[in-house]
Amino acid sequence: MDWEVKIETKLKDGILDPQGKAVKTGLKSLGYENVDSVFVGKYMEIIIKDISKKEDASEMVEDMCKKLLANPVIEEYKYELNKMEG
Amino acid sequence: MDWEVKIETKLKDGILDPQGKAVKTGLKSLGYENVDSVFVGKYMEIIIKDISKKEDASEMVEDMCKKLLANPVIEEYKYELNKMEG
Amino acid sequence: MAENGWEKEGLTKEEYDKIVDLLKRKPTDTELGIFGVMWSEHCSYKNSKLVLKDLPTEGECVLQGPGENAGIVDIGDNQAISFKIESHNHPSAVEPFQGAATGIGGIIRDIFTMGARPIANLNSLRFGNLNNKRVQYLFKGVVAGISSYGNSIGIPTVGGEIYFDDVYEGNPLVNVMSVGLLDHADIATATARGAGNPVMVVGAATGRDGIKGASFASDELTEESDEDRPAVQVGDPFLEKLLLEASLELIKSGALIGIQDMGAAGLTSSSAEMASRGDSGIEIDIAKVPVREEDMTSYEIMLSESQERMLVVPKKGKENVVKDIFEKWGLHAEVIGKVTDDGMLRILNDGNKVAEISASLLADEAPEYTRETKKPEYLRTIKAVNREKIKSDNFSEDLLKLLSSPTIASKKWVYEQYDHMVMTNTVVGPGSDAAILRIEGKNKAIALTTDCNGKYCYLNPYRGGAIAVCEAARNIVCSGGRPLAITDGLNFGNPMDPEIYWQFKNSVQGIIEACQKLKTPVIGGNVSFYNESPKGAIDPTPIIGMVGLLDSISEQVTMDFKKEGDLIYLVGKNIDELGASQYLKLKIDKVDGIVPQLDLDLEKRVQKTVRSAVKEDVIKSAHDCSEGGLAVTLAESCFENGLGINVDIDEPISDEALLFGESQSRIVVSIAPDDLHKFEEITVSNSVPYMKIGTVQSREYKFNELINLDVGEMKSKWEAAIEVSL
Amino acid sequence: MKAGVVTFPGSNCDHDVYNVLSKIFSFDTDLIWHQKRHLNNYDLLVLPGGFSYGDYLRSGAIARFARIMDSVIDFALAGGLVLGICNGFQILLESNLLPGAMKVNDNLKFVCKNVSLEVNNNKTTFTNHYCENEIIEMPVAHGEGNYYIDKKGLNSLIDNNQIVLRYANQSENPNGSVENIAGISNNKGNILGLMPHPERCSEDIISPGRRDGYRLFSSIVANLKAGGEQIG
Ligand SMILES: Nc1ncnc2c1ncn2[C@@H]1O[C@H](COP(=O)(O)OP(=O)(O)O)[C@@H](O)[C@H]1O
Ligand SMILES: [Mg+2]
Repeated sequence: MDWEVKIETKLKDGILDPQGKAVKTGLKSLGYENVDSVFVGKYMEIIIKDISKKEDASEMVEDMCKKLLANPVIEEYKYELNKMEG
Repeated sequence: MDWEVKIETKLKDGILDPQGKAVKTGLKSLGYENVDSVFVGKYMEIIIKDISKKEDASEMVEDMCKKLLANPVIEEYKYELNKMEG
Repeated sequence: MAENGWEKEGLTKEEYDKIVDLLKRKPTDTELGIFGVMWSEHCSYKNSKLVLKDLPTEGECVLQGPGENAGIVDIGDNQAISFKIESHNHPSAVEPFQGAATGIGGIIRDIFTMGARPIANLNSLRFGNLNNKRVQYLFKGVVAGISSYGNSIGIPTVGGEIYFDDVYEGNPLVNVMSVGLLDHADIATATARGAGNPVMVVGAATGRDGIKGASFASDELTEESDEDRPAVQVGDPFLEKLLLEASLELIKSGALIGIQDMGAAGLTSSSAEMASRGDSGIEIDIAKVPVREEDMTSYEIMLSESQERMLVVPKKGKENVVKDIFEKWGLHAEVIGKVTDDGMLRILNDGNKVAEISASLLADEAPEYTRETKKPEYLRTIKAVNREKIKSDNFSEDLLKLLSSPTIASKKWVYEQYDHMVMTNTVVGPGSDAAILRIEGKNKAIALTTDCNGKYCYLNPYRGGAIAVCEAARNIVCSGGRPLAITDGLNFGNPMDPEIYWQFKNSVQGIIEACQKLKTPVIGGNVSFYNESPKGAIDPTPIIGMVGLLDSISEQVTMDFKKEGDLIYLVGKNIDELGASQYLKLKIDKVDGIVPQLDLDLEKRVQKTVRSAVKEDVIKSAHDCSEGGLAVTLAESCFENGLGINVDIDEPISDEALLFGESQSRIVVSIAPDDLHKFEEITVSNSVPYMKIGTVQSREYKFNELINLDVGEMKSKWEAAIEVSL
Repeated sequence: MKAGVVTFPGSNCDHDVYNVLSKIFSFDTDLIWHQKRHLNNYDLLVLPGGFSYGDYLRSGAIARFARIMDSVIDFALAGGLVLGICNGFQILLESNLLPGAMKVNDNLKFVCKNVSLEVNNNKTTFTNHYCENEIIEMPVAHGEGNYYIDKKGLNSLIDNNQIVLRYANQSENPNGSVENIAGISNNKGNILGLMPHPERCSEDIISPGRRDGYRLFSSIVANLKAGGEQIG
């Protein structure tokens, strides 16, 4: 079974997000006055092959996030795991 | 009405993704042999205030993506727009 | 107040009692938090002050000694150089990228608050064994963090040093030095004066990040340190660049009384220190401080270490000048209080008093401790190494191995990630003994270096400290400069441990002795204690950052051999010693034995000789002997131009010591054959030992009958070593 | 001769290029603040290197919308000489004044070193003091210099001789850019964007022996002095 994983990471609450701040300023200066806040993080798409059980795939993704994909000291992550169509 | 927008950008298909490549190598070297492909892009969360109609909010987001948030020459984007609670 | 509230703030019962005694009442929570950070080791130097008192801080060139954000030395033409070194070890151990990045941010603010434009950064790093995965992660992260912040802000990173040794595995060292240029007329100070003058906070809004980072830095790293989240901050180099430009513009405007960056202990220390320096008081209302997060308590606002903020005291009526300048750079400036004449630091929250403490009590009356000292046990057993164990039968192979050991290998992998050319003043960048920067519009230049061999300091703290100063000066001299002054970054373990304190005291003594001899005063520095991990303390690592002056840029010298046929001389003498050398690490995986001798008089004469020869324009290259000894020094001089050597030395010492011993006070120079007599005259008149050791030739590296190698092969091993180990 | 160097918040090579233009080539040079709306009469505009707006999001993306940029675009489209160095090149791409886009360097690392370049087109206003196919040396210093353009775009660049500078070979290519591209011009030839820093190698003292950047500026000067449109 193959799996498609979509992962989003962003800085934890309370940690300064300079990118978000700059993008917000950029959007405002373009005239988007209604923009209230912006956070910028990472988005990843990963395809994992040949794992039969969803739990196993899920555990693997957790693991990858903790070890490499997110920096647990300052970032939090979310992911979505979907079986891939044949 | 306030809106929460979640935007994902990534390089278009067929454009070599150096970050994705590096992350894939990293994951493999950590022993995740089942990883088949990795794409790395950006994830943004934006809060927009005081727009009453969803279509208007949506149009605004389209606009922001095209103009600033993604570079149409190399990137594609997707977004999700949700009304914010209370 | 909770029972034992002082413990939470890192204070002892005795300190708490002293506070009650001084205040003549119990402190409030906010007040106790304020005492906690102000009396932390990081801010108060309570364990080091009495030892540091003896450092020589005066000299002809000194315009500002220790006490301000950074020291200043005169370089003539009414110009001056401000510089200082700062550690960011613990934050970097937990989050290497951001820890190192914010370290750069902090030291740069120290420089521009003096009124100087930062023109160069250096970084001195220590990591564990590069084969270790976690070490690789730390190493890559720290380098990327320095690269990201330094490059973005547009200040060249022109030099530094990196050592790899097991003792730093759990507690890497990240010390960064920043150097700025200013006119005498623009010297600014961090002083609050004149009752009624406004107090303003400028730059970033205050968040909950980094609360109590100062106390974090004053603690040992434990297994739980990863949990110390609030102490980790994310830097914003873009914002800092704006802050830098705006601050320099403000200093030039004449509207300013004093300016201070908010580093450790944020608003608390900046306001208390500014007030205390000016014998004034400060009253601020924290409700007026722009915040990034909701519902922040007064405690949090006072103790936040959010980056990229400054405290500014302009003249009354000039508030708008400040606002306009910062506005132009897209920054906010807010009046949050005023200078008073009662000497108190008074904190209001929306008009209600939450703290009131005498500013000098906070800034100057912190306890001072003389800690117990004890000569370390391990020093009693140190003896000369057993020569039989380290005999070699293949010196060529030894040399190749030394050249590819990470500590000696080229640091190109690192410094190519640093923009070392921006500002277009870099005459000699990383890769030489000292970096050289021209002073724009003038004929003169400055030379910059950092140095310290922690193993020497472990095996002999006193001599190690002195050698660090001498090596720094030697590097300046090899680059054609005259040593001016130093800043010291003193990294040690837990000062409560008498053996550690002994190391500390003795290292400082060594620095003092060498500084006096070489006439290079100490104009500022930093103490970082508690550098320990579960495996134990780091080696004592007192890093010396030195600035030198070249009267004319034409006096610059680089370390690489220039031309086939040039003569190679050694100034100084080879001694039969191998103690503490990298060669031992190679052979027995342990750096042990007796630290190389140091004769300060000889050192001085060696440096004087090379300086005179530079002045007489007879030197074509100069490079001092350091880690790896003479064989490595000669190799390094070959690489840039792909030249070789034919060296023949007849010395009554062992081959191992001749090739790889790390005897001090030695400089290898090359000169044109025509200058032979002129050069020898200079050496003789300085009564310094010297010898002609060989000639420059093409490609082939030949040292006695001991080593015969192709320079190309040596160079590629040396250049690739770090990347290969990653 | 009047030159303008645009300063964005976060620009950090603005003074470097200002110094070269004003002190070495005697341009009457202005630093132009990004919030200005109108430009004076300039013979040359430079978008300098640095990290405008921190290069957050994408390098050059936010700077492209700075207030001054409308005037810069008008100036460029009217045939004015525009030179974009490093971050300036990225801004020109984001503004669509030049085709293509920039990605992060292949090895994800910032790189600062001298590289060898080949002058692929020496017939432009910016390069006619170099010889054809001459190998020159200039420093690079960037984290996002991995130039990308699709096949069609690339063919059109080649057909119109718009590839002005190339990294001399694959091993000199510090970022993985397509076809070793280091600098391109627009079709008309009045706009040049390049990743290397000519202002860092225009003086002997900081770039001994090789002042290969000098000739880029001297080409511009010669063309301006000759007057008229020297468009390659
Ligand atoms: N972290 C670093 N950042 C920048 N340059 C470095 C760094 N580490 C080493 N270098 C450079 O590499 C060269 C060799 O360093 P080192 O072996 O410590 O020199 P020395 O023994 O002469 O003091 C120096 O020019 C130094 O500036
Ligand atoms: Mg040296």
